[in-house]
Amino acid sequence: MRGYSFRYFLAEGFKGLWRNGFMSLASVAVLTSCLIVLGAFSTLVANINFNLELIGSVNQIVTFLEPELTDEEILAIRDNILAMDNVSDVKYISKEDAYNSEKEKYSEYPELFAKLENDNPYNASLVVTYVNVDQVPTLQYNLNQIDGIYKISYRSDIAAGIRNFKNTVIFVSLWFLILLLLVSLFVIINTINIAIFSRRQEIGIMRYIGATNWFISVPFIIEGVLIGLISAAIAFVVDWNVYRYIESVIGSDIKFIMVMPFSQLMWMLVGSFAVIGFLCGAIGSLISLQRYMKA
Amino acid sequence: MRGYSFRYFLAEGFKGLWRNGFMSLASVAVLTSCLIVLGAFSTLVANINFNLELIGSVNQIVTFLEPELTDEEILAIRDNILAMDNVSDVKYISKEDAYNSEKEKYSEYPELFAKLENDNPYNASLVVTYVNVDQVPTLQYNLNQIDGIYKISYRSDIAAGIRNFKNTVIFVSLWFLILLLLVSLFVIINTINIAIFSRRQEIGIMRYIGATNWFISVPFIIEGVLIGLISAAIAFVVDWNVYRYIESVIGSDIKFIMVMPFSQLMWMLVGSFAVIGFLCGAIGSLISLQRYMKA
Amino acid sequence: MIEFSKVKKVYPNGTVALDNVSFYVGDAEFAFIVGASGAGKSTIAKLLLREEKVTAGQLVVNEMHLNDMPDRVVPYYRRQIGMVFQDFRLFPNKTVYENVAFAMQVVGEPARNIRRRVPALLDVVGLSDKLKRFPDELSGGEQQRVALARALANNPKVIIADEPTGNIDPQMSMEIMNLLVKINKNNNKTVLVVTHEKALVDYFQKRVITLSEGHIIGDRIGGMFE
Amino acid sequence: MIEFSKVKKVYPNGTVALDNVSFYVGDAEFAFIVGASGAGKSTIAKLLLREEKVTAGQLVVNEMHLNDMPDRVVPYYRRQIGMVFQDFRLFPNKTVYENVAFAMQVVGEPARNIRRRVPALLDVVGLSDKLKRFPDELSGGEQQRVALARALANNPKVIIADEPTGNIDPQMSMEIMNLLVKINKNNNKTVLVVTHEKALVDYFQKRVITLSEGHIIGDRIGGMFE
Ligand SMILES: Nc1ncnc2c1ncn2[C@@H]1O[C@H](COP(=O)(O)OP(=O)(O)OP(=O)(O)O)[C@@H](O)[C@H]1O
Ligand SMILES: Nc1ncnc2c1ncn2[C@@H]1O[C@H](COP(=O)(O)OP(=O)(O)OP(=O)(O)O)[C@@H](O)[C@H]1O
Ligand SMILES: [Mg+2]
Ligand SMILES: [Mg+2]
Repeated sequence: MRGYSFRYFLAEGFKGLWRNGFMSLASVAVLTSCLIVLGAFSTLVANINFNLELIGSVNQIVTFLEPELTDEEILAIRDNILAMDNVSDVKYISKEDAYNSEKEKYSEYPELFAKLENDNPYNASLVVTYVNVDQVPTLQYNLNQIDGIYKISYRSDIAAGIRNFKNTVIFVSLWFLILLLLVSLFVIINTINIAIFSRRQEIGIMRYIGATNWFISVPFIIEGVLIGLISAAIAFVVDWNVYRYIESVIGSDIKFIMVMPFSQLMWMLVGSFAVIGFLCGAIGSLISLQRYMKA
Repeated sequence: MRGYSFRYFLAEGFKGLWRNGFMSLASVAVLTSCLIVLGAFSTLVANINFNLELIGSVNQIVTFLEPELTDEEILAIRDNILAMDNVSDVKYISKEDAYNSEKEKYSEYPELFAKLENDNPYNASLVVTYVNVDQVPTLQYNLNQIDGIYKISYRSDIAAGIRNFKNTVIFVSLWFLILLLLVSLFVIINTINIAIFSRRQEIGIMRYIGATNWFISVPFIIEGVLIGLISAAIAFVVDWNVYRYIESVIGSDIKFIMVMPFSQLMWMLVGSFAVIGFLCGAIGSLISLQRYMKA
Repeated sequence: MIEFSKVKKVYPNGTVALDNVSFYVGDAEFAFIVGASGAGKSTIAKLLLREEKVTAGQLVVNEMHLNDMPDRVVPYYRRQIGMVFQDFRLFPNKTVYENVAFAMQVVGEPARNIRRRVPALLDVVGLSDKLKRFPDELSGGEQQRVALARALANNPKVIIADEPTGNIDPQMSMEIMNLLVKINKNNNKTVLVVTHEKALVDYFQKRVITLSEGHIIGDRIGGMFE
Repeated sequence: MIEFSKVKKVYPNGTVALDNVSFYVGDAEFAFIVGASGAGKSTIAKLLLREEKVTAGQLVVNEMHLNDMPDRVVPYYRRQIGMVFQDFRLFPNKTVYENVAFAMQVVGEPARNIRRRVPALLDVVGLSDKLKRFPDELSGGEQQRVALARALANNPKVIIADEPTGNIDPQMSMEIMNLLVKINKNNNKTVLVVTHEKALVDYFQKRVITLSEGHIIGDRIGGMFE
């Protein structure tokens, strides 16, 4: 083959984009819309997970210590626990701390605590903060092995409830994200399909004057890729600005929600938009062209 | 005008649908996809709200009673509270009940409760279950007015947290639903726009042989409506079956989530699908046709 | 009655397709329009259908001034004109029968009349065995004849045929031209035929309007192709 | 070299467009194909381009059997044929220049050659002032001439022109036909011209193959239109 140049194909791709203005616009509009929704939903899911992580990190196990332990022994146990897997923090609560905090909680019954003042029935405890709720049984077992700990208290019902809640939220949102992704891909490829369908005559003429399939296809695919990348860029800018706006609103109004900084999501968004835009454009064109590629 | 009949237009609409097979299919595919996502998400939102209502309904206010009240007086107070707005239930907890439940909770300190056995420091209380969290301040005020109640305890921080959480979830999901709806409408109308664009020559010829704008438009609009209704029907069947499947999975696996019975959502779905399908088809066609309707 | 007075037509890209064109064709008159490729013949047809608007000058058809005709009147005006387009303009999604029937449906003709007239018309142009075909299943000449049948469907007062025999063999061309002449004579219709077929023009000895580069350079009754 | 042996063509809807058609056109030969509308002339052209496949019989062009030609060879085969389609088939989204240039880009012609040859070709068909126009900004005859220029672009071994003068005035028609005759003589190309213009056929006194209802009913060298 003599003069086939990439420059020629690129020029043809751009020309096609420009001359089929309406169709290109329509395709970009659909692709952009789908990407905006996908981006919005995936940043939402990311934020939900982020906030759920925060909920998860308050989970704790309380270990009650034998009353006769010395300060050094307690410190040793503390170091021992800290060295375990899945433990992020260990906090010491002395007999007096425990008594005071209970007394505060039950301020309705001052007479009760007055009686106990000189005969503190509470035990010192170590509050163990764990990382991963799934590995709590192992941790419980390990804690039980330690001498000097006579009892561990773990509200496994609450923990299970939180875990169930988190799992359900993640499950539902991921499935919905997948549904959204599939539908978007379908809609996008369908749109490109329509755009190419509307040019089937053009493709037919090309074939009749002796153009090979790849020679016909390459400009269409480049056109598709351009549409994909343009859409990705627009969708990114839109999602970015919307995110920043929401961030500023939530940051000032709703105190108990943490919004992930956009910088943490940016590369995920840029990357997935670019990939989806590129692949949808290319693969959509390729699939749609197949039908017109019999000799 | 002599022989314009609705039958003619209906027949033309059906013919157009059939003869433009590819475009009709593509339009139905896009519309159906969008409706499926919309339906899935709105049933999801409905279920989230439903489950949040359930969370809301465990909120309670504890009112502590003066120790010297007789049983009749307590009953009178109880009836008094039950008659108030925003109260769904009032439960009586006697001194003994309170002591036993506390004793159980602090089974680590048996010696403590042994000492208290004959000198129960707890008070009897009435646990008031309210309906609407937003009207709790009024309820608190009213409860405070009652003679015989010496203290009311309301964890307003937790209640506020739950309320905030509910509001945020509803806020986010409604906004996302709106985004989804807008994008779907845009994509659907865009698709119909493309479908009609691909037939602009046909429209041009009609105009050149003296067809009036409405004569040209009516069959296209009927075609659009048919596409809308077909899509609505398909999307409904898909969402219905997926819902039933998820219902059966969640019903057996995840105990702490309530799935709304489909019958409660069905008419909302049928109605909104039919309306969206119909309007998108009709309005989409109408808008798209405008452009080709200069004489 | 068709009257061009000093008509000028400039296309958006700047091409001057017609310049200072004036001529008058009376009711029930028959005229050929001839001229080289690109002379402006189809432009005249497009102006008459109000597919295009004149840039300057006056164009009056049947007492109607096309220049300031309101858009909503245009469809009703177009129904008075039967047009054979140079590029046929058949509906690709309608059968031969439906293509012709549609023109009658447009004017609200009762279904009964349509069922009677369409097959008769298609018989005249020799296509009675191809009623159910779609345009892309027809030969070039067959498509052209469907276009002619459609133009005649509503008994229009004015018939404009742009190269109606461009894809048709000499014998059938003669038949078609005879048909148009007959319609002109017997039914008192105004007929304008754009053609480049010298033989036909010379044979019929009708009025011949000759265009060249957007100007009228000849207008002779009983004329010959020049 | 073109050889039809007992070729039959039945379209999917059952129309028998050609039946038992056999003829041979040698290298560097010139032939007219004439016949009534719907006789099967365009079908012959479509078979030669392998736009359609024969239903029965053999079709051989330049030693290649079209019946069992693999799909991937077809584009390369088509490049040897310069086709003027009856309905032009120009790219609506390409300018006149690009329409012709595209045919050369397809075969990988260097840009330099394209820039030289395309304007020259368009000059030959009298369109050198309309290079930047899109097809819908051209008159019917102008479109037809673009189609001709494109068919000639790659110096094909075989030129098939389906009604190349259907929309063109007599003088320009004569020029075009002279051009085809010249290409046939000087460059030793095989040329097939489908036409219904009796005057041209009679004037050139070339071989005339006459079709009627899918059959060959005449094949005479130095023939006249019948
Ligand atoms: N839509 C358009 N935009 C720009 N220029 C046009 C347009 N249509 C026609 N022209 C130009 O106007 C001139 C007259 O065109 P017209 O179609 O009237 O010619 P014609 O006499 O019908 O020719 P032919 O016999 O080839 O059909 C030509 O030079 C043509 O290139
Ligand atoms: N795609 C098709 N499907 C079905 N029938 C067809 C198709 N194309 C052509 N025909 C039929 O085949 C016959 C021959 O058609 P063809 O186009 O070869 O005629 P032609 O000789 O070129 O006529 P013309 O001079 O009118 O162009 C005609 O009867 C036509 O109706
Ligand atoms: Mg013309
Ligand atoms: Mg033909």
